Amino acid sequence: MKIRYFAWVREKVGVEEETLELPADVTTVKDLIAHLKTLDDNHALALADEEVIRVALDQMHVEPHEPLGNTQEVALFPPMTGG
Amino acid sequence: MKIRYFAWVREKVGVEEETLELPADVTTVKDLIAHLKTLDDNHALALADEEVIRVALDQMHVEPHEPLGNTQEVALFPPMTGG
Amino acid sequence: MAIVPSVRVQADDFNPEAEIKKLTAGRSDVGGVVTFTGYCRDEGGRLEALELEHFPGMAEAEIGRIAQEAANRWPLTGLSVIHRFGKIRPGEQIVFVAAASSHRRAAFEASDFLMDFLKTRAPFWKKEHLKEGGTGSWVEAKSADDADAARWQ
Amino acid sequence: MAIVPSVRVQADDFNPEAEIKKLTAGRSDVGGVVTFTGYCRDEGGRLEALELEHFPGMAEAEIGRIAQEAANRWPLTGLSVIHRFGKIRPGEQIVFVAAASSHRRAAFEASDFLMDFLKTRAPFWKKEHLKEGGTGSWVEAKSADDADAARWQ
Repeated sequence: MKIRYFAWVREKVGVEEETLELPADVTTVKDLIAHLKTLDDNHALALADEEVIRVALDQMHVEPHEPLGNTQEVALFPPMTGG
Repeated sequence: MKIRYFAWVREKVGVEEETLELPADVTTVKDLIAHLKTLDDNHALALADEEVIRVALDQMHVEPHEPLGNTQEVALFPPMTGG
Repeated sequence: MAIVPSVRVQADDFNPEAEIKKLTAGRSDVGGVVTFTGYCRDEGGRLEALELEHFPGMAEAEIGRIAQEAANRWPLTGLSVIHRFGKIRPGEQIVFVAAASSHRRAAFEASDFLMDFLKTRAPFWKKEHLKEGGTGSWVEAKSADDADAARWQ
Repeated sequence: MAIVPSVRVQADDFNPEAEIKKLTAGRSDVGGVVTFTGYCRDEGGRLEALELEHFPGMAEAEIGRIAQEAANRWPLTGLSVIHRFGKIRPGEQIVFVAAASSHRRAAFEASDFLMDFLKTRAPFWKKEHLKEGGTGSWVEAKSADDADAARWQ
């Protein structure tokens, strides 16, 4: 699965995107974030405050309980500040 | 006192403005309208529906109970439809 | 301190872009500008033109009072109002409001407020000129406009 | 039937007047156009520029969804949204919304709604470049923006 990061999440993780094989028990957005935090210190730091992390599955905003299903691309980012 | 009329009030009265000597007992806007209605049929028709007549004293909107005081110019007109 | 609004009552057309520029040129403290431009509609093809009668002097004074109230009520960096009079054809501009602020909500609310009170307090009256049948009737005031204005009290 | 909004996400600057013209040219059924233009402020002289990062593809798609919701909710005759990305200096334009309608309240509400949801749902992030001290921090989301967006539910 392709994972993309934006803004300070991207800066803290240290990469713009990465493609990962996920364990079979990672089925929801919440599972995914928990899994990413185990990868290394950068991921753990970037995703430490789960409350503020926003998630899009295939370019649609979703809540953390959402199942990953057939998602091709997950994006993780801070609250948006456009406009 | 100078009286000015606008829009359909002007059309019905038949003049844009007129200068009138007012009887001493005409002291409020309401008195003035009642007095104007006695002048002729045109005035009576133009001011028949007092509920819709709007009044400005020296270019300030006022309510019918307002005293005329030292007013130089009274304007009578229908509800406004600008904007 | 509240800014001093710009108010113009004129027969000539106007250029919204030029008005926006006046509120923003050379400034870096403006966060947002909200504009409202009102146009003459043809009312389903019925209308040849609107004739806008106004009360010269009072029109400027009353719009000035409404604009100053908006400037006192919201933290604006600039406020412009233009209202035309005379014969205006379908598709042409009638009225313009622009409110600038460092806060977007202030700019939205001030321009919305201004339009509601222009409709109900500025001394202008619209008469219809019809395509068929010459001069039509005076446009009637809408109770919806009074209701809109009452929202701000 | 709801109109199809125009949505553009671009690095280039834009011209509000040209956008308004697209919504009104050759038409006589438009009663009013409300625009909002958002500018980069210098934050009291601190700021050299804002760097706007965005999620290409999703930015267009999400703004399109918000705009379509506005078009379904209010009787609009036209709706345009432009959002810039990249480095933007104080005084420059960042974002633009224009809503046209035969009803002024619809135009006001639709543009107000659109700005609230652009702020909270469009995938853009602002980073400050400071005059002194190089790259500053990421702009933090404001809870006031969430509160503004919640008004529409």
